[in-house]
Amino acid sequence: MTATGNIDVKHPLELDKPRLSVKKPETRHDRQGEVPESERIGQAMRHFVRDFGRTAALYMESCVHCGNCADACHFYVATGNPKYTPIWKIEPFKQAYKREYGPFAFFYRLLNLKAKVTVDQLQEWQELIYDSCTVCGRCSLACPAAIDIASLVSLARHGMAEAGLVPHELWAVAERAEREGSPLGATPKVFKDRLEWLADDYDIEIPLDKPQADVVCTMSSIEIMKYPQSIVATAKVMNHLGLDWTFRSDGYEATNFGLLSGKAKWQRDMSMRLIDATIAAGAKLLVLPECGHAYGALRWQGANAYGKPLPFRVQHISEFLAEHVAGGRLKLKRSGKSVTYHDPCQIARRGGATQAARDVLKALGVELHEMDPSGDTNWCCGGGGGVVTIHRADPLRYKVFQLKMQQVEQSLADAPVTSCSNCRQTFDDGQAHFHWDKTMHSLLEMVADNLEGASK
Amino acid sequence: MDLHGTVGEALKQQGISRRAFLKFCTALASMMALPPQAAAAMAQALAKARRPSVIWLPFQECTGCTESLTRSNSPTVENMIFNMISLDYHETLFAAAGDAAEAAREKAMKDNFGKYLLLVDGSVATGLDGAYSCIGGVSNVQMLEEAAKGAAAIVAIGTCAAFGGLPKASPNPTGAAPVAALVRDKPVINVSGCPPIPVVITGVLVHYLTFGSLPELDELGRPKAFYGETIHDRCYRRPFYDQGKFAKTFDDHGARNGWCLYELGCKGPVTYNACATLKWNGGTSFPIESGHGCLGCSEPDFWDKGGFYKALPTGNWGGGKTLAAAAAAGVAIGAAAAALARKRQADIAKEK
Amino acid sequence: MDLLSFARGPALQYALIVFVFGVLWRLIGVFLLATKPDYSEPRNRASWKGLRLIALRFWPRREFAARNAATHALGYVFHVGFFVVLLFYLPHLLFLEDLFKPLFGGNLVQLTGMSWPYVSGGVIMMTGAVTVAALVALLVHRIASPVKRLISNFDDYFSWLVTTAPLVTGMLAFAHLGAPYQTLLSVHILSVELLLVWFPFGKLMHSFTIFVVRGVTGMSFERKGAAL
Amino acid sequence: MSGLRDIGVKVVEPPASDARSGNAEPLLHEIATLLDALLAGGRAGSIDLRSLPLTPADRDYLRERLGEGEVRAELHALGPSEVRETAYRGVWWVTHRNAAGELCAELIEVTPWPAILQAEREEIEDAVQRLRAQLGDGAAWKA
Repeated sequence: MTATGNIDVKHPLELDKPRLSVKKPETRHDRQGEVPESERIGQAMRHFVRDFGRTAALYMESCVHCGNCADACHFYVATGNPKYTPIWKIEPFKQAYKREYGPFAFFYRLLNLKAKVTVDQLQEWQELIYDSCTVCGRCSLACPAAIDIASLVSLARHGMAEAGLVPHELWAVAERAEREGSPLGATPKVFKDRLEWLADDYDIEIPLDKPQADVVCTMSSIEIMKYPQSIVATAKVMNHLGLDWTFRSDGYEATNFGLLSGKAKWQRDMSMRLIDATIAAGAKLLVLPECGHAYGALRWQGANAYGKPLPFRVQHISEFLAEHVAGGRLKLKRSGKSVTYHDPCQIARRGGATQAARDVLKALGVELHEMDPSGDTNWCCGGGGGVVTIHRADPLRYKVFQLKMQQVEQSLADAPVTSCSNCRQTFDDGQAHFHWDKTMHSLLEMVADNLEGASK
Repeated sequence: MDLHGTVGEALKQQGISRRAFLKFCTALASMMALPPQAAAAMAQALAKARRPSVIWLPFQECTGCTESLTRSNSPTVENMIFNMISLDYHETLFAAAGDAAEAAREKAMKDNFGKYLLLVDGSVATGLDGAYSCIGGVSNVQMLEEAAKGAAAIVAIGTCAAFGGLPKASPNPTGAAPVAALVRDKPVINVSGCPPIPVVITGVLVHYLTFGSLPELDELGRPKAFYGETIHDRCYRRPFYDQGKFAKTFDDHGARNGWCLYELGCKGPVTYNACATLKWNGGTSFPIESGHGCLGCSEPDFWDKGGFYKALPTGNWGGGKTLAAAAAAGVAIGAAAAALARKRQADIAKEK
Repeated sequence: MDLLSFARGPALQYALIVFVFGVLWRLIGVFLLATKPDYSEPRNRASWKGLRLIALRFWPRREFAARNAATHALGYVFHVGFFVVLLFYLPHLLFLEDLFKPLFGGNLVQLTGMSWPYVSGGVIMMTGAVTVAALVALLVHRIASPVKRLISNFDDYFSWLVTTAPLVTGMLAFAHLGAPYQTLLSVHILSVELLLVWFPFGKLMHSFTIFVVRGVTGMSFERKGAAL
Repeated sequence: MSGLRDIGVKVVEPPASDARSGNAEPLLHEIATLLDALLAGGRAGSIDLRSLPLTPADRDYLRERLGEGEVRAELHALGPSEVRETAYRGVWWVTHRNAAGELCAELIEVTPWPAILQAEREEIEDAVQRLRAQLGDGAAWKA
């Protein structure tokens, strides 16, 4: 691992652009560590096999190569290039599965029916596994055999990460997050300073590190560094509801670049920070911020990292708001604006919380124009799964973003709203690139701006 | 009676008029599906043809074929043949017996060496080098070899002679073998069937006598004129097969209405013979018409094809036990493969 | 032992052995692999309701239906046609009945008293023709479509062959074209045996795994409340 | 001995066996062409009815259309045979039955005089010898 000192020199952050990431490198280092090729591939195979379970094996055995998943994937639909066919993205891993782990593995090795996977092959596939897959899961809905292709891509990333084959920028931010606690430089100290600055500026109380609290809130570094208003909005809503809540400097970063890069160990570390902090605060609820993969990482995989059921509930902010709206505790002024809602994939399609945001929007009394398609089969914004951090993927991402722009235009709504800061950042980058007149808004901020009645 | 004059003279001596003979040829031409004009040509050629000497060798046979050929109360077209040929040896039909019969046979074979027609009825017992079946101390195998040497052509009458028939059915204790298996250097016409249709035997002999050559044979050596098509193709119940109307049992509604007997084991589709067109007992009927499925008797090893009442498509694949064993083996190897994979996984996990 | 007796006898026996052995080997080899429990708090406790995905995924969602309507249509024409030919033609029924006799201990018709319906040979021939046409169209599509050509391998093309061969040879046998009936019937039975032998090692296994996978995915999605 | 009719099995002819199969009409045309051939080259022709798929209705239709002629001859050799001239000269309907009365051949012959009726030269030679012998005149007629 590179010495901490020169990490900032080697991978300087670029936080002044619409899209926060590491600066565009002159020469790309898409390969980590100086390890001989055989060792690198050995690591990949060992870790690929280690995490393999019965379900993934079943998926590897069931594909009939019908090609339906291609038509569901925005990368194929936007480019028409067959290499972006979702099931093709895991071809080397299916090859490895048959050789190393399947029921006929012995004979596949003996008769060499499937060639051994090579580093060059994985290197070539890096672009397919990372740049052109936001792990949005749309292909999984289109597959007639119901193979959850998205889960296989995440699994494939485990092998890639262990082989040290993560794209330059994604690796840099992931490594920074593991070491500093935040991928984009929002270290605990920076976080603490910002909270104090925001509390003064907006004359609002933002508790930090209360020894005991019912609710622990968290933030994504994109919000901390680019959309601080979301922090203020969270505070406003929590205080309005009169809840006993706090941020925790030992567990505030909701993003999980271990998950996005495929480094399983880091993913566990990042999740455990939030879990330990919440347990330390004795809270009964952990509220995840407006972030997509954070929800998947903690809501659905956090307990498995912890090894047993979590002693507290986990909610995405949109679920939290919807619950309080339904409970009548959260009254909102009717804003009447015409809006269209962009469903973050990890919350709606992958997370199952599609309805929450719509309940909140109904309470806000907005004129909702649904995009077509939307909800569980929405088109992905193209920036998720770490793709937005990779400069090499930009041309591809802009092509895919056009699908989204068309959808928003066709919805005839004034403004798009979403509940994921990474989508929001992707929209901002797209807006800047295409000089588009539509600006993405945050659901949380809309709620915070339209709170009804005095805060309790 | 001059045994070896022309066929015409023989007929005249027996008081058979030319008109009767022309009528016989017309009927035969129609049965052999030859063009009508061929009848006149046949009559002339046959009349002038030398009256062949015919030797009928009975080996392991049940005399069913002889019965089929000769049984008739009045002189019918079928058995006219006997007036045309000089049957020099037939164990059952001969008045003579013992040495006299054997002497007649040897004399005929010597006199007409190379010109007589050898008719074999029954399969040849090769077990215990022929000891299972002998005539006058001479084993079938030797007798066939000896007789075949001087034969112009050999006609194997019946499935036993043609393919081994019942004696050859497993376990084939006597080592029964078809004629064609033992006689390789002479043309053998297989007139299979158990028994074959009389007119088929007559047709083959007349064809040989008239044209002096073998009729066109299929790959099993059977004349195509009679064995060119399957019973199924010419069966009058075929429309019921095509409509999917099948009899389920021998006396159900379907059977009473003459529906197809496929489900009751009929082997019509895989049996080549002329029963459906020429029919039996002078055109009265044939097995299917009388309500029973075809047994496939003109096909080799028809006894060992899995049973007359077992429907054609059913395989005989040895029952469930072998499959149960295969299933157990599959589960075992599957479990082993999975265990191996889990062990590798555990080892890797321990490494970290 | 002529070809037909070989095809109906030992060849059928060994094909069935390889089939049963291979299928169980592969299924058990996958089912007994390690699996980790999911400790996350389920959104829906009754995850078994997710099993409805087994039926749901027979028909594409609205958003995906338009784009590969051809593949879906041809796929269904082939599958429905194939099973109609297999399960509604008397000789096939007699064959299957004899095949499953050891399993059910006797003739199904007598045991259950119900008799399975079947249609005439002519209808089966027409169905077979339509099925083969669909199969050929699917093969052309697999070669023509850039996506399918890229992801297709030997298994796809060979499995196509072993699926089409029984249909074609079966129709030839029925029409009694080109060779003596025994030969045609033997070739038909041998082509079915080729299918049985290849079945466990290729993609034909999807006829078993597809229901399991849909069930597994359905339950895990239902547990999360995610759309099926 | 009970007849076939008493057995429960009711043998059903395949459907549509009484209707006409439409094969009769073309035969009339063929007979016409055979007549032309006869007049032009003098070649006799004949049609074997048993080898054609004719239903009983076809036969009746054919018999009706061909009508009756002036000659009806009966032949007794190996069973009865019948030669009937149709309404069209040169067209004869010949039916052969064997000793058991079963139909073994049925033809339509197009010829001035059916061969079956003619006496063969050899048989005429025999006849003259036998006649002379009967008449006691020993001189046999020399060919």
